[in-house]
Amino acid sequence: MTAVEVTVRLVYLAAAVCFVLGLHLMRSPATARRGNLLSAAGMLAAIVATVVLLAAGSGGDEAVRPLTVSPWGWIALWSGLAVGSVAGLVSARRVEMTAMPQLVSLFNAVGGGAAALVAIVDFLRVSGEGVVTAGFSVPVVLDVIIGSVTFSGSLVAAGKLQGWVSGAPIAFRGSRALSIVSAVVAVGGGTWLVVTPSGWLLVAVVVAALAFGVLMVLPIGGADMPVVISLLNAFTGLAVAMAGFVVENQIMIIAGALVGASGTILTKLMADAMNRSVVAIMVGGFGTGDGGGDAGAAVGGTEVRRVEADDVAIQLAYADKVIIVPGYGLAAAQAQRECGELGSVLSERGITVLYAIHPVAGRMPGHMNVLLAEADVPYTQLVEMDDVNPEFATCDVALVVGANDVTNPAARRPGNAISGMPILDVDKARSVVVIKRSLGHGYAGLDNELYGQPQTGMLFADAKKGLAQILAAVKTHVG
Amino acid sequence: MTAVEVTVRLVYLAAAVCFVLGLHLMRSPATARRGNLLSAAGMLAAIVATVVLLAAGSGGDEAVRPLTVSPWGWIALWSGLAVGSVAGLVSARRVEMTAMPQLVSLFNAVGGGAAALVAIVDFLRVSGEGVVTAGFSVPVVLDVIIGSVTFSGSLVAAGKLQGWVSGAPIAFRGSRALSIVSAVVAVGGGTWLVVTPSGWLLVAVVVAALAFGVLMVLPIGGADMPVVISLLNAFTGLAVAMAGFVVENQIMIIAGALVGASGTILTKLMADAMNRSVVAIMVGGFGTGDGGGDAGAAVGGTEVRRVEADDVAIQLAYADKVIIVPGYGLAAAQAQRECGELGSVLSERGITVLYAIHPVAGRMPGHMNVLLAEADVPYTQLVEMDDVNPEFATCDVALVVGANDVTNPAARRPGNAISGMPILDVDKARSVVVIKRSLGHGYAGLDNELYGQPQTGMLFADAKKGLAQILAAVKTHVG
Amino acid sequence: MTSELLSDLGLFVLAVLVGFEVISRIPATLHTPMMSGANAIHGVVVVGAVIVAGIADDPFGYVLTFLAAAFAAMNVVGGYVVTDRMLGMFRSRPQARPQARPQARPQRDTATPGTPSGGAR
Amino acid sequence: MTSELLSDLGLFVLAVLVGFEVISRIPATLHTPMMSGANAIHGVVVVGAVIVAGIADDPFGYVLTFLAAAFAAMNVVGGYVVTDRMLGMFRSRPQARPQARPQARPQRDTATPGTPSGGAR
Ligand SMILES: NC(=O)c1ccc[n+]([C@@H]2O[C@H](COP(=O)([O-])OP(=O)(O)OC[C@H]3O[C@@H](n4cnc5c(N)ncnc54)[C@H](OP(=O)(O)O)[C@@H]3O)[C@@H](O)[C@H]2O)c1
Ligand SMILES: NC(=O)c1ccc[n+]([C@@H]2O[C@H](COP(=O)([O-])OP(=O)(O)OC[C@H]3O[C@@H](n4cnc5c(N)ncnc54)[C@H](OP(=O)(O)O)[C@@H]3O)[C@@H](O)[C@H]2O)c1
Repeated sequence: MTAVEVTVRLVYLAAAVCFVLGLHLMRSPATARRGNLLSAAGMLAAIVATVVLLAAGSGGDEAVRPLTVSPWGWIALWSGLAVGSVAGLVSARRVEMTAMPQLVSLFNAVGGGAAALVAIVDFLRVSGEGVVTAGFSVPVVLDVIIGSVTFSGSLVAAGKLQGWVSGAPIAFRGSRALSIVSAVVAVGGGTWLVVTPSGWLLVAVVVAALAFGVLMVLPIGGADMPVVISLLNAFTGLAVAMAGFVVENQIMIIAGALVGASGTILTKLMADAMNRSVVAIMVGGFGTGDGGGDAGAAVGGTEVRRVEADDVAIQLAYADKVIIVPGYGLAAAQAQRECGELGSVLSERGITVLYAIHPVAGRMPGHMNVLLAEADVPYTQLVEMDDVNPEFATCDVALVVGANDVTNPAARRPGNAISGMPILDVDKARSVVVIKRSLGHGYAGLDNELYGQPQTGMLFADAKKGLAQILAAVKTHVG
Repeated sequence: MTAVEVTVRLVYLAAAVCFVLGLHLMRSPATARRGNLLSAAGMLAAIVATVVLLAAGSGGDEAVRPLTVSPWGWIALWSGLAVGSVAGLVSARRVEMTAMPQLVSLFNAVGGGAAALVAIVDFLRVSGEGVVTAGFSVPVVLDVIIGSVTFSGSLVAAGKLQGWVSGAPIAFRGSRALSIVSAVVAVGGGTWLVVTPSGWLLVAVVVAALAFGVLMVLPIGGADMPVVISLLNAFTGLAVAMAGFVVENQIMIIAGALVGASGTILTKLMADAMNRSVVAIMVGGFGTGDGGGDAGAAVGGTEVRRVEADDVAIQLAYADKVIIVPGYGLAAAQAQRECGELGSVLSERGITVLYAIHPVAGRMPGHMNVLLAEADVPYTQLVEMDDVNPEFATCDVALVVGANDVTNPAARRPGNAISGMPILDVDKARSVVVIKRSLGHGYAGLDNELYGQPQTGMLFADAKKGLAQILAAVKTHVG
Repeated sequence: MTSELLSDLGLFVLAVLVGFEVISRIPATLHTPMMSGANAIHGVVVVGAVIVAGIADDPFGYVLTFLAAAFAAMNVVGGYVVTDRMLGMFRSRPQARPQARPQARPQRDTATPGTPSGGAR
Repeated sequence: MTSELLSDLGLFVLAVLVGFEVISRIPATLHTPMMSGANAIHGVVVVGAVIVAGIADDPFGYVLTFLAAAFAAMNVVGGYVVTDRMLGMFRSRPQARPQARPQARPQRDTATPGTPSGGAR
């Protein structure tokens, strides 16, 4: 090995350490940002080292076939990097915080696509040279299949969340059969490819895998997308690791495996928090999109008590302790700033304000934290479910903003869609105010018994407008 | 690579996974035992695979020098394995739970010694063949130095704990200078060895490292030994990893690195819990051995209140909630069974009994847990410091058994040896009973202000006898 | 199986173990940034794109190189920037708020008006 | 540096990372069993002893082989057995104890005798 090669390998190792430490530091809010920067620094080092390696004219598998970049190669590379970087930078800067999941999904798509392309290019060259071993073709096939599935699947997922594709589960006659066929073709073709390498077979595998990605994600409800995205994130990691095996590059293997494993655990954590299994989600479950509607429905026949913004404002202003329970509606209405401002106005009056953070409130894990953090809510006020539940008994007002399922006492009973899901004990509060537009259902499509209880008052309004009214009223009534 | 070699490598990988999962499972008491078995299974597989590899006549570095075992080699190997296994088995089965640390230390010693021997044998052969590269000699030197230091150091540590060597810090005139000289010789000789490989130099390095191990551990007080043992445990891991580099064996590299890293963290956790730094301990600090004595001393001039076993029994029998605070004295007196029995008798009377577990109570982390678990105390009653501290305010009697420093309110003030060490808030209890033999000091050599406080009663007795008396009295007084 | 492949497999397996261990027990608060951070890390595929540039030697290859580079760069740059943006929101404001008034709570039945409008819908 | 050495170095570094991650945040209760478990794992040096048996080819070598094998075997066997013994003590007894009587506490001043003997020493 040349000195450059050795150095590059050592840089790769250092980069791997950076990635792991970076993820490690992300376990605490106080150090998370530093962790991300460390990870980015490692990434930069790895990329620069690779460019130097190529420029030095070495590298490649065991220097049997040293890599040299032609002028056109450099042009293609640099222009690609430039275009991609700008696209990534702009979209990352511009995205609304509520649109995070679809952007991450888009990044998954392109990552998976890039991994597949790497394998395709290397396969075409090696098969041209006519020496394809199983140790080479197996990772090629795995990379191409996983990468392609991730590419198309992530695009569909992003489309669903963005509203370009219907969020409702989409299934047409024979769609399940078709998805099975495409899976069989991809896997069968891949196996065949290992036995008899051929370019056309590779194309067939890619097409089948792309089709499978689409067909896999289409029938899943929009509300389940975050779990799907997390899973596809892990897939991309795996694809990248396989690409690493294809081009015999250690940092790709290590980083890909790291993401594959950590992504898998994250996916499981998310699914657990929703009391569902990953398998059930992927096979297509009760997720029914984010349907609004049926505003007139009464809760199980019971009548509900309406309240107005002024009432709520006075109740809040004279409380000792207020717990705000944000939910998906807060995100949908983009009402986080109003919410944070209300909280800080109340805090300034000496009222203890807590935000009750249910792990699956909203549509992605930590959704509420991210939103409220954006609205400058100090994270000491964000209290996780297990810690905040005992607090409800001693709070004067629980203000539920666009949350539904995570407050539904029906979860404590068996026999319904959310049975067993841990919920926030909002019904233990002395007084409850719920801000939502109607008596419409949440993600699970259930009536919420909380709304019919005597201590609960309903403020029917869009979350942003409702909060703004309350805020104004608080300021007026209690100069 | 032959099929056998490939299989062995795959078995090694599986073994590595077993080790990691084993350690992972040890993070919870419910799965810890299974974790240890899994780890042992991986170990067995790795060993068997290696034997098969050797029997098949391959292995060794890149098959350049295939390994074959001569009949005498097999005899030496099997007889060594048999002798070692029996010794390990018998000592592990026979050891008293209180003698755990010295046994672990002994295992460290032999592990480190074995690692050093591996490097020595391979070095002698390779240097005989005359082709010593730095990639080979550097790990040899590291292995030999670390292994030898661990060997002699661990033996001294075990001897101190067992009482064969005085537990007090031992320092003679010039001992510090001598330890510096031996370190310099070991490192300097090692460096020289890398430049000009020679067998005699190796002997010099070994001798110097052995001397350094002894001189490093001698001046450390017996009470600090657990931290030292944990550190030597990590060292042995490192030595084994280096031995893995020497003989180019992946499972030794992986497992050694695993232990090196996890042992380092454990050492730090232990030292942190004692509010000291590892460096301070290694350089020799205030550890003064487990001195008993000065029974007549009054606490800072104050008088203390004596109580008798009968009083204590009645107090306990009519309490609602009792917190038992075990300390080093419990271990020293081997009084865990009496303690557990008292607890369960009280429990049976419907009294809430908790055991307050301070992280550094005793002489090794988790010492109290292990002892009490041995006495069949259900681990739900063992409550860690942070959780139990709020309970003292609502408990009727806190029964302190042979604990001293971990209950000393002086830790809350700056300016003394235990300042800043977190303590158990025993002084918040309505009534406190302390069982110890005298007003003798604990590990830190400080008076305990708790003893002078009005709610505290002292029962001067050996912990085992005192508890037995109380137990008898409880049974008599409250049939 | 070559020795290299076995070593690489070893790296893969160990990296998987690190991945499992590093994630366990993170606060739910950080699930989304964590997902995003992991997403950025698989942007390491940009290294693969660079290598592909050294492999490609015909127009088709250059096109694929361009695509791979663009895709990978978007992943890596976007991934890190968006994660940083998210995490930047987690700073805690220096705020000296009186944390819970010391148990001097007024009779709440008088303080809280009786939520007058109780009209059924 | 050879490619093998680099790969081995990679394994070493990743194993170190796994070691760091796997230990963080274990309950203090298990520190000692954990130390003992880790101790048993470095008994893997027995693999080295086996390899040494394949290297040794003179009486001195055989003696060292014997020593290395005995040391290593003692470490590995003793390590696992003692860890298992320790952990075996952590079983929780099935015990239906009335966990804290429901707040029916007697007047403790009458129930607890006033610790009579208060003699100073
Ligand atoms: N966090 C995750 O990772 C994740 C992922 C997938 C699924 N889920 C699921 O999502 C649910 C989350 O529970 P959740 O309580 O947060 O939400 P939810 O149960 O889905 O309810 C959200 C409520 O917000 C209201 N809403 C919608 N737009 C609004 C607006 N502009 N202004 C005011 N209110 C509005 C809706 O009622 P109106 O129509 O009456 O206004 C709806 O009932 C759980 O069932 C969970 O399992 C979570
Ligand atoms: N756990 C660890 O990892 C570790 C490691 C190293 C050092 N340490 C240090 O050790 C200390 C532990 O605190 P601790 O409260 O458990 O112990 P301690 O402060 O060392 O006190 C132990 C007490 O037990 C009494 N005692 C000794 N033998 C006895 C017997 N047979 N019967 C009854 N009592 C007996 C002694 O008093 P009498 O002589 O009057 O009986 C002594 O005061 C801390 O300072 C800690 O930093 C801990």
